[in-house]
Amino acid sequence: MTLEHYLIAAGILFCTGLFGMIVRRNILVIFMCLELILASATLTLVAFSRFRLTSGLPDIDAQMLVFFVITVAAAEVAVGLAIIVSLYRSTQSVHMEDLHTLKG
Amino acid sequence: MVQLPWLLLLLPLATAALIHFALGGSGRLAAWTGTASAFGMLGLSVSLLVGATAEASPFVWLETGMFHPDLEQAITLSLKTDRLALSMMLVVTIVGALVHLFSLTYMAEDKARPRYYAGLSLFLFSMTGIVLAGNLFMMFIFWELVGLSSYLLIGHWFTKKSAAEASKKAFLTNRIGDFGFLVGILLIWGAFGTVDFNALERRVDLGNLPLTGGLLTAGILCLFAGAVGKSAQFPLHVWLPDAMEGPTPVSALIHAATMVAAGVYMLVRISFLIALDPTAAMTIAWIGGGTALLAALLATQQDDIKRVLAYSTLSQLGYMVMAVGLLASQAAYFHLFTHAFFKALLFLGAGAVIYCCHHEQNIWKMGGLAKRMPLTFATFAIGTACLIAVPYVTSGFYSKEAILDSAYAASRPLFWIAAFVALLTAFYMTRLVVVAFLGKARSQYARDAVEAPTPMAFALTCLTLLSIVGGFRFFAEAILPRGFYPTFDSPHHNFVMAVSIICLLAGVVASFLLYRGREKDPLHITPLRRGLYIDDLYTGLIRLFQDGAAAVAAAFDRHILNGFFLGGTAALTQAVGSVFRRMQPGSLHFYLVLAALGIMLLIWATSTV
Amino acid sequence: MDSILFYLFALVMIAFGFGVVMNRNPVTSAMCLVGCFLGVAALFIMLDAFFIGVVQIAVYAGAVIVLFVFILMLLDIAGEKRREFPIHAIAIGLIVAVIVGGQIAMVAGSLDDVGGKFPPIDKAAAVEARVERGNNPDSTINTILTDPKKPSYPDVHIIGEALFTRYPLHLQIVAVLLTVGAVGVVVLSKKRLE
Amino acid sequence: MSPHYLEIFVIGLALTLLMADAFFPAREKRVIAWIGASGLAIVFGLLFVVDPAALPPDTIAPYYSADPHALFFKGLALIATIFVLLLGCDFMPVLRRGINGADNDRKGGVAESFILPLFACAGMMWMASATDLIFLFLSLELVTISFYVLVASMRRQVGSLEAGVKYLLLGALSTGMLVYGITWVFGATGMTKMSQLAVAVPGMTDNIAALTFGSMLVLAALAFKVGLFPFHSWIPDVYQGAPTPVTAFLAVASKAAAVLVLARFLDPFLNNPEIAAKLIPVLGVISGATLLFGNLGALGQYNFKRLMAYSSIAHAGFLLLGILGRDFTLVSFYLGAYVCMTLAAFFAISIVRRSVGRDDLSAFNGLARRNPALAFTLVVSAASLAGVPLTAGFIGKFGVLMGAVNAGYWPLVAVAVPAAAVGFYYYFKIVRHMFWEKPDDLEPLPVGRLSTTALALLTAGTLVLGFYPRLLERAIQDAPIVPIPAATANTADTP
Repeated sequence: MTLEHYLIAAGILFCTGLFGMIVRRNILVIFMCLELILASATLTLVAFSRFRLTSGLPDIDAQMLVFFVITVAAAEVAVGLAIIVSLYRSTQSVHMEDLHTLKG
Repeated sequence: MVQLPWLLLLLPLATAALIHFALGGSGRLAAWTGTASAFGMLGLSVSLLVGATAEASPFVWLETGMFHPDLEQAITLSLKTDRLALSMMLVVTIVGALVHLFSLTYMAEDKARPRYYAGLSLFLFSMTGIVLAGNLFMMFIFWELVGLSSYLLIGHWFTKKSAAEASKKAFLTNRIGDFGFLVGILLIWGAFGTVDFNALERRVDLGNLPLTGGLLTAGILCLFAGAVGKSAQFPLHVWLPDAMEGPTPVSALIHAATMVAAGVYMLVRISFLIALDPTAAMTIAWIGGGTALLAALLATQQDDIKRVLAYSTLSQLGYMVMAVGLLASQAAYFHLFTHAFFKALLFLGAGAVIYCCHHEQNIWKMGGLAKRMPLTFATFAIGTACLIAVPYVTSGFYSKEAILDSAYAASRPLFWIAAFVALLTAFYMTRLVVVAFLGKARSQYARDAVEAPTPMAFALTCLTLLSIVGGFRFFAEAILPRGFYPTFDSPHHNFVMAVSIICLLAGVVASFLLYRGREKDPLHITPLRRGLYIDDLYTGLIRLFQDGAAAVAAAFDRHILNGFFLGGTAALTQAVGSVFRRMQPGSLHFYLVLAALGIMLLIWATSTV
Repeated sequence: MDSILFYLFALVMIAFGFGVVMNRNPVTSAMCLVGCFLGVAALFIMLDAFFIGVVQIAVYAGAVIVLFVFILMLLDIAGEKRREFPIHAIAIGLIVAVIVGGQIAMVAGSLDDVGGKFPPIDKAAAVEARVERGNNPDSTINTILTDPKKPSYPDVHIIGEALFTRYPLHLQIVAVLLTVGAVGVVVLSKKRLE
Repeated sequence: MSPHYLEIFVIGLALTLLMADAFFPAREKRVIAWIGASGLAIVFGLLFVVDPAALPPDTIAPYYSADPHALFFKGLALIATIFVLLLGCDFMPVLRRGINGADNDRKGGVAESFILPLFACAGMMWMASATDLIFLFLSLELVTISFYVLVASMRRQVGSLEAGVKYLLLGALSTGMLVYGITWVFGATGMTKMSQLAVAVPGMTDNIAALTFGSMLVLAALAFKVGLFPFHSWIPDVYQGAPTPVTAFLAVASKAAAVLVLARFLDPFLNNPEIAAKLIPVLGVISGATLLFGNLGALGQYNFKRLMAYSSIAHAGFLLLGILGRDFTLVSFYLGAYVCMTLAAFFAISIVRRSVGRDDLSAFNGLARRNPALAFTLVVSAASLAGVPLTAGFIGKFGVLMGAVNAGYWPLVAVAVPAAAVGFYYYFKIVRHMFWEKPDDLEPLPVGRLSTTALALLTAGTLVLGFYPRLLERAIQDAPIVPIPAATANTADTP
């Protein structure tokens, strides 16, 4: 397997996330799609880390970044879901069409 | 060691601060402080002119390293105290001091006198800044400040809606010109790497021209745009007549003698640049000539005494700008110099009339004032004589001849326009004098009018003297820069003079015959009364622009992007067809799509392998 | 063998990723997300990133997805399925996805070492480099690295070492960040605030 | 003292206040804001005594820098946070209503609105110092997550929650772009440290496509934070919906930190001729479009907060122009000026909102008669935002234009100057409402002592910087935008 295989697999996942972000209207699902984008980024990163050995071992800086990204994403999901739940409590909807309080 | 030029600049600022912060409660004290400071400035500028050391060390304001790493030059607040600046300073301070004196009585009953005098001092500060500015950048800053103080003074009676509107109009119109000015300064900076007058002139003298062709024309015209705004040239002339809503002494100071002349002064300062580019120069000349003609035409149909004078100011400024464009900036400056005195005189005379007629400004409600206010009449008549250029005895004659001479030499069409403007000037000024001062009184106020009080009369007398001697060689040559006083030795001088005298006589006689003994205006040309509808056009355009820009921005948001991609209003949905029918506008969705498209375009634009 | 596994897991990842996008029911979407993350984790492990793979499963599949499903249950949003998938959005989505995907493929293809084979881990070189940098030759990591009986390298140890010796401030920021997250969730969802 | 203690002090302060709030339930939460603001003021004082050379060389220095730019921006973040806390004090009744809903007599619930900004402040200070992409990512996320909570914190108001969701989704997208972009930059170079990138990237000829790709994704992510077209779209909605102090915080501090990071990140790429050839036109187009969109969009706005949102987009365009002109000293000055004038405007908004109950422009009708001093400060701030000479905003705009002229970006100047001119029009609209429109009631509008002091300071700052810009110019020392520590070559990159 070459680096390109991994990069392209991750790239397809990235595009899937982007695609989902555009077609879906459910805020929760869009949030999931954004997680797909993050997962694709981490996969790319790990692939680079493994294929670019530094003194014989996978690059540790990249793996650290992956580790931090996963942690941060978890915190982001927690806060994000709290906001979405609060929104649902006041509007009874998680659809984007129902967000129309703020406009020009 | 106090450097006198800096003192001259900072004295009015200190006065303004003192009046604003400490003397806000006492109108009387504020008035006397302001007047004393104005006379102090007059003293300073006289002493500078007669030989006190005018050296002023520059003050580094911004290291340009912050702006321009390649040039080891700083933007300085430097003063240029050559003869041009000092003579202009003399004009500004003389008129300023006399206007202060005049205001002592004119504004005596005003409740907001501290604000008024603080405004006047602030204005004098800004004007001094423009005159003494050593570079374009500094000039621009004071240019803006002068706009601000003029805005405050026009809107002095801001509770009056028309005054508030007029001040707003003046401010906004000036901004348009100022933006041109700023672009011009940027262009000059970008090309020459400096905006210092001395350095620029040195560059031009050495023939070192980084700016050529269309760019040079554009740069000069951009700088000229500043003058168009400030000196109220067509098409930005509309603010000046409205600015007459301000107190009359303010009109005399700002809108006749000094601020509006600042545009011309600036053009004279950069005349070495204008001379480089014939296209720009010709454009300037034609705009000046056009303004002169337009304003003179409009002036013939005004009923408000101040508006007549305002249009006449416009017309005279047009003369000056035309002269600058014809590369006769000496003549332009000489006319600026003489015009300042007699136009201030006319405005103050009008102020005296208005004051004595209980703020009546319509000339058709005056009449017969010559008998009741003989001194005012006499001074006003002399001022008029100067403006219409009565030969040999008035200052206006010398300066106008200088301009006509240069026009004849440079451009025949402009010469004939100028001559026709001279005829119109004689016509409308005679009309003004005949209607307002001669004949019978046509209102109670006019019947009850009495002679102006002493400080006013004193100010008028001083200005009358200056209006007469201002054109004489012994006086003018003592003040003006060397070579600015015209020589009148051109071969066609006699012809030019004959034309101007014929125009003068024709205008005076026609007007006298037409208006003598009339009760109301026999001529009624609506387009001229309405300022050729230029104002209405602008109002419409502004409304169109404001609504249009808002509509375009909103439509871009709602229809083009939102609508095209996501469906929007019903109309668009119909137009695009069934594809978009089921969709609803979802703005968050739109933002996400916009972002995704943005990312796509960014990647696409840059990472093509 | 490796390539079969790669294609299998990549397929799992992408198919479930697509499932997240295309399912009308958000709960199914969440379940697909689990499948997708399992695929990602498997690829991590194929790339010798064992620790990251486990974290991916534990944090994502274990915690994040549970959170999602929990919220979905709580909100009960089954009634709104019909409004999804307008055709024009699919069109734009496809355009964006195809162009971005094409660019990614092109960029990936332009990397200088993209065609290289899967490089074997060189433990001896690693030990040498570590010792050269002043690392104690008998430290735990070096001992494990030099032990020929261990088939893979000790990535948990190495990550741990890096985390606590070279990334202590990062770790603290993460701690602060998690605190902020916790405070934020409380602020946003507590019924009554004192 | 090592500079990295500054953030630790701020975090310590925040955690202490968090604990204090839990254990000692004070009825009056104002105290928390006061302690927070004074604590930050002390940290600001410490800025002048820290010694950048004292950074621990192995654990901190490789990814943390205390160069003059970082210190300047730390100061900016601290000042902005202090003023935001004071603004929050003033805005407390509205906040309380938004957080507690109809339950009006409850006094609690607002403490977190004063504590979370401290965390965000620490995050921004870290951002200013970040010279490592991982560190940058973490500090940026700390700021972002704090802002998610802050924006949505008035949870009884749909507007605030809606703003929160919009910010959340677009923010999460930008996080994804940031990580993916960093990934590709790493993939192309094998480096995550900006100081190494600054050395390596300018001379690189391999992997240019991947490098450009990565830098574009990071640019997109940072463009979200700064508010550049076409990633600006969240700004008007979020600014309008968020609580006013949070809006001010977003507009000022978050933007400032993101601008510094953007400049730092882009610098190596702009130094590589091959990448710069692709990057500069794109940045130019973005800057021009942002200027146009911000200024034209502002024309039609009648809500003051939305107007400020578009104005902030327009300023983002100018800031990018400054970055393109490669004179970061100037961008710093611009930001310093921007902080002063924008905060003053938001103070005025919050005062009016509190007493009138709206933040439409019409709420400002006749303000000149109701409170001349407040009207004056707003005039100064509007003038400065518009770029009237002798205000700080003028120097900033003029300098940026100058930089663009010097760099020869004439088409951009041709866009920027009319855009600035249009700016005059809509800022003047504010002045018109205050001076010429008739107010609904003529009651004098009271301003608390705290706001008066804050407004006086901000207005004085705007004017002083306009009259004597060298004051700030001296604070911003000219230094390379990406600091390259001498020790970089020796520090360990691998385990």
